Amino acid sequence: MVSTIDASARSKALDIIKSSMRELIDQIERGEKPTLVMPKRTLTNTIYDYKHKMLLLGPELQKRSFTDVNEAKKFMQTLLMASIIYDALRNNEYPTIRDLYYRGKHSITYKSIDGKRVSENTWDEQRESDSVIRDLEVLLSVLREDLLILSKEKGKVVGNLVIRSGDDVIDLSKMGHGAYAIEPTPDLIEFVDIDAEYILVVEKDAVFQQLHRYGFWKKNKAILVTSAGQPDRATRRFVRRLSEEYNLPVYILADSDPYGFYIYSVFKAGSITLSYESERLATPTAKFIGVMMTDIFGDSIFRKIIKDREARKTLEEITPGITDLKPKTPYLSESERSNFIIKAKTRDLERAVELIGYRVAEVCIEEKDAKNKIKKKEGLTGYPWFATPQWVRELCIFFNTLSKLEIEAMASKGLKFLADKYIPEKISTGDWID
Amino acid sequence: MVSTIDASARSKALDIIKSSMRELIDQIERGEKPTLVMPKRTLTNTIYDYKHKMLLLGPELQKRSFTDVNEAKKFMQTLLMASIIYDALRNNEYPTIRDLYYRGKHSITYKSIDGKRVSENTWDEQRESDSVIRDLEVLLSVLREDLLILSKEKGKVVGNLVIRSGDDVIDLSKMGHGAYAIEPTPDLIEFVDIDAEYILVVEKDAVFQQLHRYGFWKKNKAILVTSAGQPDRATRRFVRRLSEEYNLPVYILADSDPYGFYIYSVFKAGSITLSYESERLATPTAKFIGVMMTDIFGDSIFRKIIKDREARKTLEEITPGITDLKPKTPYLSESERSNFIIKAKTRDLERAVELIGYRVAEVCIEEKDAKNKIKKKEGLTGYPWFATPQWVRELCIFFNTLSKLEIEAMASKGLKFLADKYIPEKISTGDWID
Amino acid sequence: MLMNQTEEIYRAASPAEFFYRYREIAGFANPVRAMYQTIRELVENALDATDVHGIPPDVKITIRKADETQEFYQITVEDNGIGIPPNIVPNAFGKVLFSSKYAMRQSRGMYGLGVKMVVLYAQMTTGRPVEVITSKANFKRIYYFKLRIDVNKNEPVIIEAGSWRKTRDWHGTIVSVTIEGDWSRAKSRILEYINRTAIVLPYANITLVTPENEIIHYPRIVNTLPKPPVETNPHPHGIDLEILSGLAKNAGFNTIEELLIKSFQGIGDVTAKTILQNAGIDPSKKPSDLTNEELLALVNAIKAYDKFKPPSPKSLSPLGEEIIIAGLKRAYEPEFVTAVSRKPSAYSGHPFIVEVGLSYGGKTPIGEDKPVVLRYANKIPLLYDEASDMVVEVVRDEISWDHYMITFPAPILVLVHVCSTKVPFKGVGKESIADVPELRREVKLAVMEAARELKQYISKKMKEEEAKKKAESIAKYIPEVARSLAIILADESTLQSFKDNISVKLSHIVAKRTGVPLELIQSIVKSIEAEA
Amino acid sequence: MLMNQTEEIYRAASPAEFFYRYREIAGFANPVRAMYQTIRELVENALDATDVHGIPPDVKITIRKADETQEFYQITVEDNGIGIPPNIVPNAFGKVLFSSKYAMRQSRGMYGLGVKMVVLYAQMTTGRPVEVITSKANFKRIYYFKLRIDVNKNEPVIIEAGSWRKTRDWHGTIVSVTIEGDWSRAKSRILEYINRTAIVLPYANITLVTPENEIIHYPRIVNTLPKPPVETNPHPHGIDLEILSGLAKNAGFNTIEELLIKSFQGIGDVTAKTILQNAGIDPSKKPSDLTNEELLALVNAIKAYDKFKPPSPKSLSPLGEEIIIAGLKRAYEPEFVTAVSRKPSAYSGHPFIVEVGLSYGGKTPIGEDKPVVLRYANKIPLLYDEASDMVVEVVRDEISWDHYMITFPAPILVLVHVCSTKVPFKGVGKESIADVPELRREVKLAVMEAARELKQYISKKMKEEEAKKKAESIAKYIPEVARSLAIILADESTLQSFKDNISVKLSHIVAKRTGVPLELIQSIVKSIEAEA
Repeated sequence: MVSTIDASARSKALDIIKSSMRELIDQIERGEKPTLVMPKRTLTNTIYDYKHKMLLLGPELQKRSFTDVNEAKKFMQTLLMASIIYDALRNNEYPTIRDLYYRGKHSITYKSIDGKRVSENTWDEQRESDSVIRDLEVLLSVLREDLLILSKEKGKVVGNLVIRSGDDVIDLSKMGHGAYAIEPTPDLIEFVDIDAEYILVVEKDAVFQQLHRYGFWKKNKAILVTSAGQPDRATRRFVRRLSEEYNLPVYILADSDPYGFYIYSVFKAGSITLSYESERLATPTAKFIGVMMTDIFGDSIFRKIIKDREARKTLEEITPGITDLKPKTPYLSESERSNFIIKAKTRDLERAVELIGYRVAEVCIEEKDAKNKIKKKEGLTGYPWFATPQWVRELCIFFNTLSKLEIEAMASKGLKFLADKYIPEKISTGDWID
Repeated sequence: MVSTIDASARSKALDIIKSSMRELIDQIERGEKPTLVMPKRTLTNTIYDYKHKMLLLGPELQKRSFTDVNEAKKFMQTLLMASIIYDALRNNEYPTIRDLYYRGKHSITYKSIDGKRVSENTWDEQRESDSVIRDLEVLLSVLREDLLILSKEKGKVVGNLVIRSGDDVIDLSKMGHGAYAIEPTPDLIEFVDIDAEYILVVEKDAVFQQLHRYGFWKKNKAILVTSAGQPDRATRRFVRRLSEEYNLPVYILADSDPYGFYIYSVFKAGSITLSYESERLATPTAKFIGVMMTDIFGDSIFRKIIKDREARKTLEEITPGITDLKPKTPYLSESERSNFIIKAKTRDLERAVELIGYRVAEVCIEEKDAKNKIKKKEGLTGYPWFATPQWVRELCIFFNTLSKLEIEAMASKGLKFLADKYIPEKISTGDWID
Repeated sequence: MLMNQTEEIYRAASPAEFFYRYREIAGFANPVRAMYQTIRELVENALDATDVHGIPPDVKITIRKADETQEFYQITVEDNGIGIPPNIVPNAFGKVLFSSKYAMRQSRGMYGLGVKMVVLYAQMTTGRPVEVITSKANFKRIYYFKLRIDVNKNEPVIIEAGSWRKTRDWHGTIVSVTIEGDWSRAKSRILEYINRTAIVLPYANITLVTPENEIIHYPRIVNTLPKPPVETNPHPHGIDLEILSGLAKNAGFNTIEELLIKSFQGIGDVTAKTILQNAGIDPSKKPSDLTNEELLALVNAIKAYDKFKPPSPKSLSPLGEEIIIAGLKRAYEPEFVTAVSRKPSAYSGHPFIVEVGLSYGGKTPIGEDKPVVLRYANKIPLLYDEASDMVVEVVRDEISWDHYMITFPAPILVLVHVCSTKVPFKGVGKESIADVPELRREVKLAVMEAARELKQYISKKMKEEEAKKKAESIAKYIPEVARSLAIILADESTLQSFKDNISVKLSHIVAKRTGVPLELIQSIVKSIEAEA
Repeated sequence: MLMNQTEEIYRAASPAEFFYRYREIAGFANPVRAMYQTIRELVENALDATDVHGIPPDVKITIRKADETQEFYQITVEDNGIGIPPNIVPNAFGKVLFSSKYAMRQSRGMYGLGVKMVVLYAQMTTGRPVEVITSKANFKRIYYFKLRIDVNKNEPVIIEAGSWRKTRDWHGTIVSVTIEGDWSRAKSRILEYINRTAIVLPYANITLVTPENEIIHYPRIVNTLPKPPVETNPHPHGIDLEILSGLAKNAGFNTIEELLIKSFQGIGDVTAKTILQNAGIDPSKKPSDLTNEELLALVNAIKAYDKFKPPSPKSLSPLGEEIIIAGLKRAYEPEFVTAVSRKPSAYSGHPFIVEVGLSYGGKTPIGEDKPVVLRYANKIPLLYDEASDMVVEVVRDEISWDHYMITFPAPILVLVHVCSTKVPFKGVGKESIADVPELRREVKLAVMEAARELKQYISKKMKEEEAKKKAESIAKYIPEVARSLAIILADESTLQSFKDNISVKLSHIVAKRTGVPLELIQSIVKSIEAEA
């Protein structure tokens, strides 16, 4: 019943675990303290490779010894998790991280030195078991999918693309009004045939449905993907493989707000705290096509701000070239703006500062209240891949207007506008951010 | 580019709107107050049809006159929404309810009697525009999908089933490790060929992935569907159509908690406040296969409770037959229970009372705190389709133990256990609740 | 047993010495408080010398810096009151516990202590004596004194005294003292005190000259005075054993029956006999022959007797509704104002009257979640301990202001005046009124009565608004409805005319149905700019 | 002008009459409060007659219902103090403001008022006179009085008096009054007062007999007494113009220099001359010849002079650390107790001493988020107005208790005793201590000193625990680690032996690395029941 490709993935994973654990046994046999050595998963050991536009783990190592009081429990948990995963692999199972949490959760009962019977759980919350899964990923240098750990999967795709998955060959241009739901282990997919010029990733499922129904991908020779919100791992890996193996440009279409920008960022570079997975999940060539703040407001606000010498100087320090940006005219009229715009919330502000750093906020925010709200974020410098003149302009306009806009608001100008004008025009004129 | 089936749906919808609005014009021409007459969407006008096991709107009508101060705004909103939908249909668009919210949102500015210029929005929140969409559905006797309104769609399906969607024919047994994502307008799907004995609906996407990967549907001749949480309209309509047109039994597999029971309830009968859509979206024959409280605890707790004469009498009043239930032994051991069980929260308790009524809670809860928490729910009588001996037993055990369990906990006994023992055994022995 | 006994030396302190030691009892704890208290004592004496005697008060307060380096201030208060006989002046200013205020009638201040504490505080801080100039209406001369207090003896020491012929028809008193004070910190308190005093005394001319030579003037705006209080006998329910024993020993009545009839309100022959019979005492017995047990029985019999008339309100001097309204009008120029003066009532043998003023709108201060409350006891403003005051509690917690159509924040202020021969204060500070049920009830009824009048006013105003609003709330949607119908049912070419036609017809329908003139509806429809 | 002038009638009230009118000043506002206050006044007099004079107090309080129908209570307080000379007794109990407590030394109560208010309250409510039995140590006879107060004259009225020969070696005073009270509502207050008093007086025998005939007894557990206070001259910084004027006029010194040297602490020849020079006054001038301006200049010169020694603490009587510790031990049987008696300090010319006791664990009451605070001023417990007390503020807000390793809720109590010739109270109620910076500082330092000792105790106790816990926290995971490795690396058949082998080896490694005996680790490993 099980596909042949799964079987070979399984035996590879078993070997990797076994050989890693054998090292521990050797230490114990020699009377040494047993120690797990793995790359450090900390922020300070995360490096952005500007050339490949990629987050990588640095050279620092973490040593986790069983005899270290502060590490003993984590050590136990790591080994417990390794044994559960090993067991699942051997039994032809496909656990989720939630399954693994349950499988490993049990209580250890012992008689304490003060005579009381004490009971303690191996772990109490999934947060703990998830953390040791990540440790095992870096310890073993694999992704969880390589260990046949499945997860909830929201990504969908349609387009002129034929793939082999499991033992089937599937034509993704023949999905009717529906779509193909991507499998949780996209590394096991084989691309058979493709006829496309670019990949359009749409943040929102409902917008994906409309473009699909409208025939957008047929007309534009595009592969249409939706992440249905915050992208999961499989969708990210699928987009990465497809773009890399066929050298296709990837355009991200999301809401015009820091959360939309963040989704773009996840596709492009991944999470700064999970850099080890970004190496394989991120698509460094992904481009943000919209909705841009400049699509809403144009660039007059920004041009006014950088008339101030001090402001210009500060922004130039972050990234040179802000004065050389091409001018932009907005797609929305004044009254459309006033109907569609939503006021930014504190969380939006905080996320924006996280992306671009506090200094841009300081230069561009006019409203006192908003400024006070993010005062504590002082010192944040933003993500390296956002330090570009275009992103500085986008976020500066955001900080200044404290406004955001949903992609649906663009669609409400008419699906024709979105599908036949907005997207194609922006792609053809190169009006996107890299 | 657009499928032929969409085109015909469109022209039908345009006609319906036009003829409804023409009635208003007639009233105005006659100098009468313009009035919309539609079935009342209130709880008191919702009837549960015990024979067909279905929620229906009763005979009461709501009259919405433009000259009624309390209704004037709603009247305006209803007409505004009708005009927007009409416009979208004419322009070959597929709006979402969010789109419609944006399209209709604008301000009405007028000079008030006290001389001030006042500005008011047609609507401020999507709650308002959603409400008039529902009004239009009952006014026009259609579902929103008939008006080509799309929505976010999470449902997936695999199995021995061939369908025609749009202009394509798709074999859902050839999806590899992935799955087919159901379209938002399932009434436009045509079932071409099917070879299955039942439909298994899995609440959680990750469990769906595991069963799919494990080959469950091949082995058991099942159509495997997931709603990925709270089911959306399309998934419900898809399951309903499939079961109805091929007379296939539908089994729902969900968490063992009031939320899981509620998801079952949504599939089976729909929402009591949206009964007008249930007529077409609900699957009255759907059966709850698990995870049952009795799968976890067996039935000894319940048998002990109904030893008390008063308790037995109260429960018999709700539904006769509670003493004739077949005995049940649990699938979990004592220690498995203690590791997997989660303590119920107040929200769970409240939802359980909503489903089965306060009297069951009163009889079965032992913990004082919990009893006090739901005191204010006194008077709730529960949903008619839960008034069965089996459900009384399930919820009684829930109230007594105040415990819940995720389906993942069952899976953590091994995928084999779940796929090869638990589900098949329960289906073959009829160990489900209708 | 270890012992180290020392001999004790005993002596009696004079009242002056005692209060000098415990001056904080009378509010002279520090320069800020003392300055405020000095103004109060002198102003209240000035008022008691005027309005109590039917004279519309003219009071002038002058504060000036009296030393270049030290914080010494000369405070002078001048009134047009009845004046003080020259033979009384030395004791009135120089003997602690000497007073005219022990009579059974409503008056301001604490008896026998006020101005003497000012004199003591002055001589303790600056050493300067008090100066008094006074004359009565029928006197030919004006008298002048400069005096201090001998603390050990509690006797006045006259430093200077004199007199001169009156050249104009003047009567009144001018008192001047020099104390150590702290004007910068006491200023706001003092100004508030004067302001609040002026609110209930619109029949007074009050002038304050500050050390910066600012002149704050509240001119007289009414010419009627509150009825002055009249001295009365005590009510029997206000009695205790000590009072009765004192009367029995010293008052010189022949029989106990006579004593009861002549010493108390509302006891006649019959009542006296009944009470004495209840107490088992022979009515003809000589008062001084009564044993302690008999006196106690008599007190109990009086307390148990429930048929006395309520205490006489003659001893009270309420402000009256006119005066309260005049005061509030001047202070806040309100949109609406009313006042309620309740009938007299009593608690434990003490008569009292509750008066309430209510000011709404105009320059009335904004109450954030409840009305602003101004409290007065016997015409004196209470400025502190607001949180624990029964009156404030009633206004804030017992009145459902929303029933009276008030939505907070609102410009609403409630003035409450309690007058009584014995105002029940909470604590020694005399800044808040205690929770006496009889009083609480009266306050509540008075406030409710005033609030009802306010409600009538607001209610009428609102109904007129509503009718128009109703028509407006339908008419404003006409263009939108017409446009929507046009989009669905008209062609591109006929869209505008279709829409206009529907719009006109709807306007007629709405006018007919709501009974509002068509013009009003059309003017709203015309004003609409629906942004598509 | 409308005029209706009435003549004023003036008279001087006696101090007795004044305080009878304003009895709430002294705490006699209602039967509950009055009953509590009566106990306090009598007990505090009893204590001032004993420990102040080096006599270990034996105090017995008896309360009994004195009437079947009315709420009358006879309260009797007996002490073994120095007694009162018979010629003094009438005034001491029957003349308001007559007192032995005007001397410059620490004592309890408000001078000249306390017991007289009790007598006044008794005669006003029950009419019963006060009864006094007293004798001094060297007397041959015991004297007996029954008396009341003539309120108008402020004079004692002796109703009965007598004496008898002593048959045993007794000295002391027994005071008995009958008042209207409210035992059921006053009881808890009174018991708390006695309990708190006993805590700081472990050298006293205190017995209370309640109306229900319950006997509450605090026996003497220490035999040393606090050093009694000694009367001293006032400190120059405590002066004001009135005091100096009084001395200049009446004290009979020949020169102002002599006056300064003999009337004040710490002024010698040199200092006196310097001050007089600063004030521009001839040292040989006769005091009574000084003008008001000169006196004022002298006061200012004294206040400006900053080289005086601090005020003499001789007039103070602190409890001492031993007594505080003894009292807390008896009350709470604590796990840890300490006390701190600070060195004398001063504010505005008044000497003071701060003492702190700290009780932890045992039966110490639980402080929810801060320690429980017991406040004392001159050995009197302060029971009310806790929220506004500076001492409570310091203990609750200024001390970071977590720095002293206290995690709340915790059984911790802080006792603070302030003694001074003038305790700075907040308000007239004398129930809370005001915020004087010098005092605040001392309280903080004292509490911190005590808290430091507590911290040392807790810290030592904790370290011993930690070492063992550390080893345990590793060993408990050995079986789980061994099992996990076995699952991955062993076959089905060798699983158990593989696991056991790893388990033994890990136990050795852990023992070696943590330096804890192998047996302890193995016992933990053995006790594990890991549920798979």
